[in-house]
Amino acid sequence: MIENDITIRIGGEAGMGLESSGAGFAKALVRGGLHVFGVPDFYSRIRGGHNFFTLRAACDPLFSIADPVHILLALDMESVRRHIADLVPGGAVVYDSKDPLSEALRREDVLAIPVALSQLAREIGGLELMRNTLALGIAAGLLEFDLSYVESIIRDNFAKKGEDVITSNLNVIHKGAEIAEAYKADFPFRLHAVPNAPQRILLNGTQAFSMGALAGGCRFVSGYPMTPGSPVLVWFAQNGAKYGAVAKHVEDEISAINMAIGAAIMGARALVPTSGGGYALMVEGTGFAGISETPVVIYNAQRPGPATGLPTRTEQADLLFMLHASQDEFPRMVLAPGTLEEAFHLGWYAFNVAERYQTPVMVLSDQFLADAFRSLEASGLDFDAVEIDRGALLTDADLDALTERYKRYQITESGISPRALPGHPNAIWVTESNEHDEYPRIEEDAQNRIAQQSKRMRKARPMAQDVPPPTWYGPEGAALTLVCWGSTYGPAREAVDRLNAQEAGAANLLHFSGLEPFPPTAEAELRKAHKTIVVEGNYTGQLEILIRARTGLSVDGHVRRFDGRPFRPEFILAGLQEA
Amino acid sequence: MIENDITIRIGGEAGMGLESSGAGFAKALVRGGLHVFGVPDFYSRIRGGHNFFTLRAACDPLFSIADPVHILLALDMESVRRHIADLVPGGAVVYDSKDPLSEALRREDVLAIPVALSQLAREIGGLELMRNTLALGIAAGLLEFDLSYVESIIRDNFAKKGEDVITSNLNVIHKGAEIAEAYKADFPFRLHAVPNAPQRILLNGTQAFSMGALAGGCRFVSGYPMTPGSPVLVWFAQNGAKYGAVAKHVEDEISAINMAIGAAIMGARALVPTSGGGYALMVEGTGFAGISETPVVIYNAQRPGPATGLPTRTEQADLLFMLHASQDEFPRMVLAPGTLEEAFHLGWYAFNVAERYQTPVMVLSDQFLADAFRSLEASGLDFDAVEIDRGALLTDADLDALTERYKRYQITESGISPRALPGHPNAIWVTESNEHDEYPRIEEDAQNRIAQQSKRMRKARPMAQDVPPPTWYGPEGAALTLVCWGSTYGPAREAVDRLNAQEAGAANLLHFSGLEPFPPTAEAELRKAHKTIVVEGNYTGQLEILIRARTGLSVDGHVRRFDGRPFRPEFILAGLQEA
Amino acid sequence: MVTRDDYRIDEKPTWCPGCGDYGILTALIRALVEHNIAPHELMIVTGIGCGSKLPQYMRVNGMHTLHGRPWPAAQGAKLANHGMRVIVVHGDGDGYGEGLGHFVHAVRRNPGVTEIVQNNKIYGLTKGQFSPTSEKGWKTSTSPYGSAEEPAQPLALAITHGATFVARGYPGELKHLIWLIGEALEHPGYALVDILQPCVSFNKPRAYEYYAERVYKLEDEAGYDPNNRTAAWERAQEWGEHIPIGIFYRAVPGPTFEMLDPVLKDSTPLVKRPLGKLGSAQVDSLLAKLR
Amino acid sequence: MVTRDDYRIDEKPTWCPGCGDYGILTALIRALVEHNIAPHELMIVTGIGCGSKLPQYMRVNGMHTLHGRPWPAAQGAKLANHGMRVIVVHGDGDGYGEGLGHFVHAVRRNPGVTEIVQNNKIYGLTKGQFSPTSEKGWKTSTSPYGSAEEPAQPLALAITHGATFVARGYPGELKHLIWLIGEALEHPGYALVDILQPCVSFNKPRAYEYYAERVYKLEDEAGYDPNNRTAAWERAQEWGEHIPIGIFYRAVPGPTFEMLDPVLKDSTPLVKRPLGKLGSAQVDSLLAKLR
Ligand SMILES: Cc1ncc(C[n+]2csc(CCOP(=O)(O)OP(=O)(O)O)c2C)c(N)n1
Ligand SMILES: Cc1ncc(C[n+]2csc(CCOP(=O)(O)OP(=O)(O)O)c2C)c(N)n1
Ligand code: SF4
Ligand code: SF4
Ligand SMILES: [Mg+2]
Ligand SMILES: [Mg+2]
Repeated sequence: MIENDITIRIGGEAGMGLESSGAGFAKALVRGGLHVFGVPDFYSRIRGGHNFFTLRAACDPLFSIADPVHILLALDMESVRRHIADLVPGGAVVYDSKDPLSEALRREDVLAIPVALSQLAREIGGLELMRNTLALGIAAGLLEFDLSYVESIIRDNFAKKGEDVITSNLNVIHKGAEIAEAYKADFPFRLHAVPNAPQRILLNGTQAFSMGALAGGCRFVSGYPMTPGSPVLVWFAQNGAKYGAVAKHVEDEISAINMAIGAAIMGARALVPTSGGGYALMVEGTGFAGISETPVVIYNAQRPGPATGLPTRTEQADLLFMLHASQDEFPRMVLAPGTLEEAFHLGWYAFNVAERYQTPVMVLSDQFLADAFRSLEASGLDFDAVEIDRGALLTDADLDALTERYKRYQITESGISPRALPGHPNAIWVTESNEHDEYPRIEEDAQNRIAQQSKRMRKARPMAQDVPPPTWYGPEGAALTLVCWGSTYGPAREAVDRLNAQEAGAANLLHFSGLEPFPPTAEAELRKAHKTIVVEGNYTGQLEILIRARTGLSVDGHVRRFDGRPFRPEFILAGLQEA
Repeated sequence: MIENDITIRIGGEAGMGLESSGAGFAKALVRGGLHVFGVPDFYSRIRGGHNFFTLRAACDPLFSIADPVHILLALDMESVRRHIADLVPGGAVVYDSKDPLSEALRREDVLAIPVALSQLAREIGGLELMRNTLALGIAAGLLEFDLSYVESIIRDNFAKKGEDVITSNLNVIHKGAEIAEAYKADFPFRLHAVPNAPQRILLNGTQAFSMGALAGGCRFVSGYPMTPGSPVLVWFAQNGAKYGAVAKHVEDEISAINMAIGAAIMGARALVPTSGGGYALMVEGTGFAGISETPVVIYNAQRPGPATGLPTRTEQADLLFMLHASQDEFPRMVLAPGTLEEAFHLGWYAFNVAERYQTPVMVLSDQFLADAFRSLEASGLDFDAVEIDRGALLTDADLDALTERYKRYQITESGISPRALPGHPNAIWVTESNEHDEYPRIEEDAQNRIAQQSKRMRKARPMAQDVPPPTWYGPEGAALTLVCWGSTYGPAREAVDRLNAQEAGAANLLHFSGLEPFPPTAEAELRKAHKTIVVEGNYTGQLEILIRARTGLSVDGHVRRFDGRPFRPEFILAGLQEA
Repeated sequence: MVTRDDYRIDEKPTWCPGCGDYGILTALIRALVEHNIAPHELMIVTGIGCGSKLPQYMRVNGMHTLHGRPWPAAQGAKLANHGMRVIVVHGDGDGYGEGLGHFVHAVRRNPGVTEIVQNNKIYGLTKGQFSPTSEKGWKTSTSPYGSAEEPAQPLALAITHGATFVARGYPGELKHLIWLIGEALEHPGYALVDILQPCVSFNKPRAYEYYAERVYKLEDEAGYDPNNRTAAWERAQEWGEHIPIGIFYRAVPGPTFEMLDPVLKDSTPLVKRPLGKLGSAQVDSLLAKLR
Repeated sequence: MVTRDDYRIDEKPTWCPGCGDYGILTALIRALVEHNIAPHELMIVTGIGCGSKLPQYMRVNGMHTLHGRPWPAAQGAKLANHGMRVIVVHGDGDGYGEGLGHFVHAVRRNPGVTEIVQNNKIYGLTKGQFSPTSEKGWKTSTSPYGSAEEPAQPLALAITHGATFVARGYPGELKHLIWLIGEALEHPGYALVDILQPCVSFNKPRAYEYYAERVYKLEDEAGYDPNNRTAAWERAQEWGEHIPIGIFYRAVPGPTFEMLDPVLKDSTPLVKRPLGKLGSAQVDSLLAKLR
C-alpha cells in the first residue's frame, strides 16, 4: 500500500460543476488532516468542452501538482481519452458504464471501474449533476478516506439548501463508497486521514491576495471582469462590504484605474484587479498615477496573449510590459508572489509601499497562482504581521499648523513630498497630469522639469531598499541553481527537492518576488550560483533579459513554458535535461 | 565680417504668428541658396506665454541649431529678458521701442535696435500682426540678405489673399530693411545669398515622414489629435485625398488603432500617428495586431510625460515602453529616424516590413524631429528608391488555384504565412484575437499554442536581417564614440564634428535607427569603439539599458537630457566633460 | 443563388445548449441567404463575448477583435473596402459597455454597416456579471447588493444620434427576426437590430419564458408609425410587462460615412486600386510646397 | 460666509483674451460663493483641454486628470469621500469625444456630482480640429472637406439615461449662467450644465455674436414644462436660428450612486474612517470560510 502523495483527476465538460465539487472534496481532505494542492484546467466556454481538476494530497505540505495520476474520475469519454495515459500503473479509472471503453482506451495495468454514474446520480440523488459527488465517493472509498470528513463538508456547503439536499448528497457519497468496496482489494493506494493534524485552511491565490489587500487597508476596488483577474473583484464585491471596502464593477478598465486614482487622491487605499489585456487599457492611467504621485495598487493575474489569447490559462509574459508601461518614466514597484503566503503578504505590503513612495505598485500573479488551491496552516496568512504604514501623510494637526501655502510636490532629498488629503482648508491643491512645480502650478520651465522629474525618479533609490530581495531555497552552494519568479516557485521548489533527493546538494532555487526596482542584492546572490537555469513561463525569457539589463550577467540556460499550462516538477526536470 | 553660420531668434507670445513667419523667412533663406535649420519652442497654450523660433543659416548643410544667437528679434520684453544673454558679442537685439530696455537687460557688447514695431506694422502694413515681418525685414537688412528672396516668398504665400496683402507685406519688409541701414555698420555679421546653389527644399520631420509613408503606399490614416503626433494626421487629412489616401480623425486612440487594423486586414496600408499618451491607449490594439498578424504602422512622436507632461516639448523616453507594449509577446520592429532623409526612408520602409512580416512596426519620432525644419537637396527625399513590397500576399490567381481550405496562419519555416485579403470565394477566414490554429479556428490545445506562438516569434529572425543596422559617422577608430538613437543624431553629429575640428580623429558617432529586433551587427560595432558615451533624451538611459539587455555590454558613460528641450551640440560637449 | 450550404462549416458552437445565440446565428444565415449575400462578399466583425464567437460557427469572413472594439475595426474595414458588406455583431457588455463610446460615435457617422446585438443583459463569457443593460437592482457576482445603475438605452440612443433604422428582435420569433435582419441588410445606411437573447446559464430570469410572455410586435400595432422619431424614442424605452419588438424607427438615410469621404465617394474601393509608386508629377506636386 | 476672495489665486489664466472660459470661471466662482461652498469642501475634476485648466485659476482642490477621463476620477473621488462636493468640468472633445462612454455610464449611475461642460464645439488646445459637437460639414484642419458626422446630443443623451437635471448655459448671459450652476449645485443628484462656450481662436463662426443673436431662455417661454421628459428630449435637439438655454429637464432624483453602496449608505465618508488592522473576530470570520 502506498499511503502518501495521491493524485485524483476529475474530468468532464464545462458546466458539470467540476470546480466546486473538486474544491469541496479538497476541503474534506484538508479537514482530514491532509495537505492538498488542486489545479483547475478550464476552457474558455461555459458549457461543454473538456475541463478537469487535478487534486494532489499528501501528509506533507505540497507546492505543486505532479504528473502521475492515481485515480481518474472520468465524467465523459473525452476524459478517459485525454487522461488514461497519465495514470500510474495500478491506478484506477472510474467512468460511466453507459459508454463502453473502447479497446484503444483500455490499459492492462489500470483498474477499470465502470459505473452507471449519471443514472445512479439521478436515481439516488435526484440530479444528474450529482455524478461528481458519486465519483468522488468512489474515490474516497477506494482510498479508504474517512467519509465523515466528506459528510461534514456536504453538511456545511448545503446547509442553506436544507436537509433534503444534504441527505441526497450524503446518499450519493455513500453509494460511491459502497461501489468502491468491490474494487478496493485491487487498488494499491490509500489516503488515510491524519487524525490529530492542526486545523488547516484551503485557499487559492485570489483569496490569499484579496485577504492580504483587505488586511492592508484596501478600501476601494474598481475593476472590470477579466479572467483570471476578476475573481479578486468578485471577492471584494462579495466580501468587502462587511469589512468596509467599496468594490465597483465599472464600465471598462480605463475607468477602473482612473476611479482608483480619484479615490486614492482622496485618501482611500485603492486596488485595480485585472489581467494583461485589461491592464493594457490602464497604461495611460498608470502614468497619471506616476506623475501625480498617487498610490495605487495594480493587480495583474497574467494569462497567455497577445490580445484575447487563451483566456482561462496561465503564463508569465507580462513582466517587461508592466515594468515599462506608460510613456516616459517614473518609479514603480513590481512584485510577484510565489506562494499563497507571499500573495497574502505582498497583498498588504503593496499598499504600504504605494503610499510610502506615492507611486503605482504592481502585483503580478497569473492564472495558476490565482486559481490553484493549496492547504496551509492558518498561520500561513500572517494577519499579525500586517502593518499599515501610510508614509508621509500629513495629519490634520500638521495641516492646522501650516503657515505657508502647501506644496504638494515639495522638492525633498528622498523625493518623497509630505502628502495632504484634500479637504483641509490649509492644504488646497490641484493634482496635475501636466508637469508642474511644487504647489503644483502647471510649469514648463526646463529647470523645474529637471527638479520635478529628478525628485520623482529619486524615489527609486529608497524603494530599492524596500523591494523584497530574492530568496534561496535548498542547500547553499548547490551545483545547480534554478532561478524563477512569481508562481513558478512551487513547481521549481519541488523539482529542487527531487534533485536533492537523488543527490544531496545537487540543486537550489533563487526566487524573485521583487522585480522592480531590481533588488540590490540580486547580483551578489546570482554570483553565488555555480550554474544558473532560469525557469519561467514565457517565450523570450523575460527575467533572463531583466537580469542581463540590470547586471550584465548572462545565465547558463533556461526552461521555458508558454503553452498556457502551469509548470510541473516533471516538466522542469525534463527541461533541465535539455537546458 | 563673419559670413557663415548665423542664428536668428524671434520671440514673442503664442498667437503672434512666430511659426509661420519664421518658416516663411527660412524658406526665403533657402531660396537664397543657404542651408537652414529651424526649431520652434512653444508653450502648450494658444495665446500669450513665451514662444520662440530659432533659425540657423549657413552655406554648409546643418544638422542642428547651436547656442549662440546673432540676432534676437524680440516682439515683447519677455523675449529680451529670456534671450539677451544668448547673443554673441556683436549681436543685435531688435525690440519694440514702446517699452524702454531696463538697465538690467542692456548689454554693452550688443547692438540695441529699438523700433516702434507694433506702431509701424500698423501704419505701414495695416495690422499689428505684421511686426514679425517688420522685424524679419530688419534682420534681412542687417545681414544684407538679398530681399528679392523674401519678396518671392511673400508673393507665393499670400498669392491667394490678393495684391493688397502682398503689397502691404512687401512694404513692411522694405521698411525693416530701411531701418537696418542705420545699424549695419555696427553689426559684423552677414548672410549673403549663394547665387547658383541648387534648388533645395525646406521641411520638417512631420512632412518627411508623411511623404515617405504616402510614397510607400499608405492609404489609410486614422488618428486622434495629440501634439506632436497630430501634424501627421493633419498632413494626411489635407494632402492625402489628392493621392488617394483616406485620413480620419476619429473619436479616440483606441478607435484609431482598431480602425487601422480593420483597414489593414482588408488590405490597406494603414498608419496611426500619435504621441506617447495616445499610444498608451493603443497598447491592447498593438497586441491584437500581433496575434492576428496584421501589418500596421504606428508613429509615435514622443513628448515628455508621464501623462500629459509637457505637451509641446521633446523627449526620447518611450523606447522601452513601445518595445514591450502589450501583454505577452510577438515580434515587432521599432525604428527611430535620425534625420529627415531617414524619416522619409523609414516612412515607406516601415510599410514593407509590416507587410513582409505581418506585424506592427513602430516609428519613434519626437517633437524635435517632427517640428524642426531643415533644408536639404530635393534628392534627399529619395522617391526613386521607394519600393513597394507587399510580402507574401496571395494574388487572385493564387487564390483561384487554391484547392484546399485556405490556412491564414499556416505553420511555415519562416513563420510567415501567405496572406489572402478578404473577398475571394476561395479564402474565407476569420481574423482571430484568441489563440487559434492554422485556419484559424479558436484552439486551446497546448501543442497548437506552442506551434502558433513559435511560428509568430520565429518571424523575429528574418526581421533582424531587415532592421536597419547602426551606422557610423566620423573617423574610424576614434578615441571617443558617441552612441545615440533617433533625433539626437543631428546635434551629436555636430558635436562629433566640433571635437574632430579641435583634434582630428577625436570622436565618431554610432547611430541606431533600428532598435528592435536589436540589430545583429550592433554588438560587433559597439565592440569597435574605444570609449562609448550614450547620448539620449531620457532620465534612465533607455538605449543603454537595451544595449546591456541585448549584449551584456556596459557603456562608459552617458549624456542625458530630460528637460523637454532638444539636444544642442554645446549641451553634448558640456555633458561630455562630466560623463 | 446563395444557399444555406454556402454558410455551412464543420464547427460545433461552444455555446450552452439552449442559448439564444443559436437562434440568432440561424436567423442571420437565413436572412443572408434570403437576400442572396454570399459569404465572400461579407465581413462579420465581432467583439469578445459568448456571442462574438459567431463567425467561427459559419463559413464567412470575420474579424473576432477585442472586447468592446468591433466598431472601430468594422469602420476601418468598410472604409478600406466599401465593396464588401460589413456586419457588426457583439454582446451588450461588449458594445454597450466597454465599447459604448465607439457605438455612439459610429451611429453619428452613418456607416454603411449593419449592427446586430446579442443582448442577454449579462456578461456571459466571464460568468454572469451584470451588464449595462441589466435592470437596476440586478444581483450578480459583482453586484451582490443589486446593480446601482439605470440600464443603458441603446435603441433610444441610436435614435437620438441620427440612426435611420432601429429595430429589436427576439429569436423566439425567428421568422420575424429573419425579416428584421433582412430589412436591416437592405437599409442603405447604418441599421441596428438589438436582440433579446436568452442566456440560459447566467440570466435565467430573462430566459425564453420571460420574453415569450411579454414581447409584442410593433408591426402588429395598427397606429404605430415607425417614421415618428419622438414616438420611437419613447417606445424604445418601454420595458416590463410589455416589451416591443420590431422596427421602432425607419427613415431615409443620408449618404454613408464612406460616401462622404472625398477619396471613396462614388469610386472603387480603396483596396481594389493599384498600389504603386508615386508618379513624377505627384512627386513634383509634393515637393513644390517645400520650395 | 464664503467670499470671492476665498477662491482668489495669484494666477493669470492662459486662455486667449475673449475666450468664453473666463465667463464660465467667473460664473462658477460666483455660484459657489452664492451657495456658500468653501474651496476646501470642493473638488473640481477636469480632463485635458483649454477649459480643463480651470482649477489652476481659482483657489480650489482639483484633479487635472487625463484627456477624456475626468468622470472616472470624479466618481472615485466621490465614492472615497462623499462628504466633499465634486464638480466635473471638461470640454466637448474631452467629455463628449474621448470620454463619451464614461459620460453615459456616469449619468446612468446618478452620482452626486455636478457636471459643467465648456462646449466650444472644437478642440481648442490642439488647435482647432472638429469635435463631436461640431456641426456636420464643419471644416477644420482634420476635416478639410467638412466633418461627416452628426453632432453628438449630450443633453438628449443625459435625458435618455435618467439624468434629473439637464441644463444649458451661455456665458454671455452671465447671471442666468450663475443661476443655472447654482440650481445644479443644489440638485440632490447628478446635474448637467452644458455651456455654449465661444472659442475666439478656432471657432470664430461660433463666437459671442453668433450666440447672442440666437439664444433664448426656456424660463422665458410660458408653456415650457421642464418636467416633461419627452418635450425636454425634443427641445434639447433644437439648434440653428433659435438656441434654447436654461433648464431643459428637472425631476426628483433617486438615491445617488454613493448612497446605494452598502458600505457608504448614510454613513461616514470612506476616508474619514479609521484605517487599522483587522480585529481578531474579523480575521476569524475570513478564515472560517476556508476551513
Ligand atoms: C479588455 C477586456 N476586458 C475584459 C475582457 C473579458 N471579457 C471577455 S467577454 C466579456 C463580457 C462579455 O459580455 P457580453 O459582451 O455581454 O457578451 P456575452 O458573453 O454575454 O455574449 C468580458 C468582460 C476582455 N476580453 N477584454
Ligand atoms: C489621450 C490623449 N489624446 C489626445 C490628447 C491631446 N489633447 C489635449 S486637449 C485635446 C482636445 C481638447 O478639446 P476639448 O476637450 O474640446 O477642450 P478645449 O481645448 O476645446 O477646451 C486633445 C485632443 C491628450 N492630451 N491625451
Ligand atoms: S453563458 Fe449564456 S450567453 Fe454564453 S453561451 Fe451560455 S447561454 Fe449563451
Ligand atoms: S483656443 Fe479657444 S478655447 Fe482655447 S483658450 Fe483660446 S479661445 Fe479659449
Ligand atoms: Mg451579454
Ligand atoms: Mg472644446
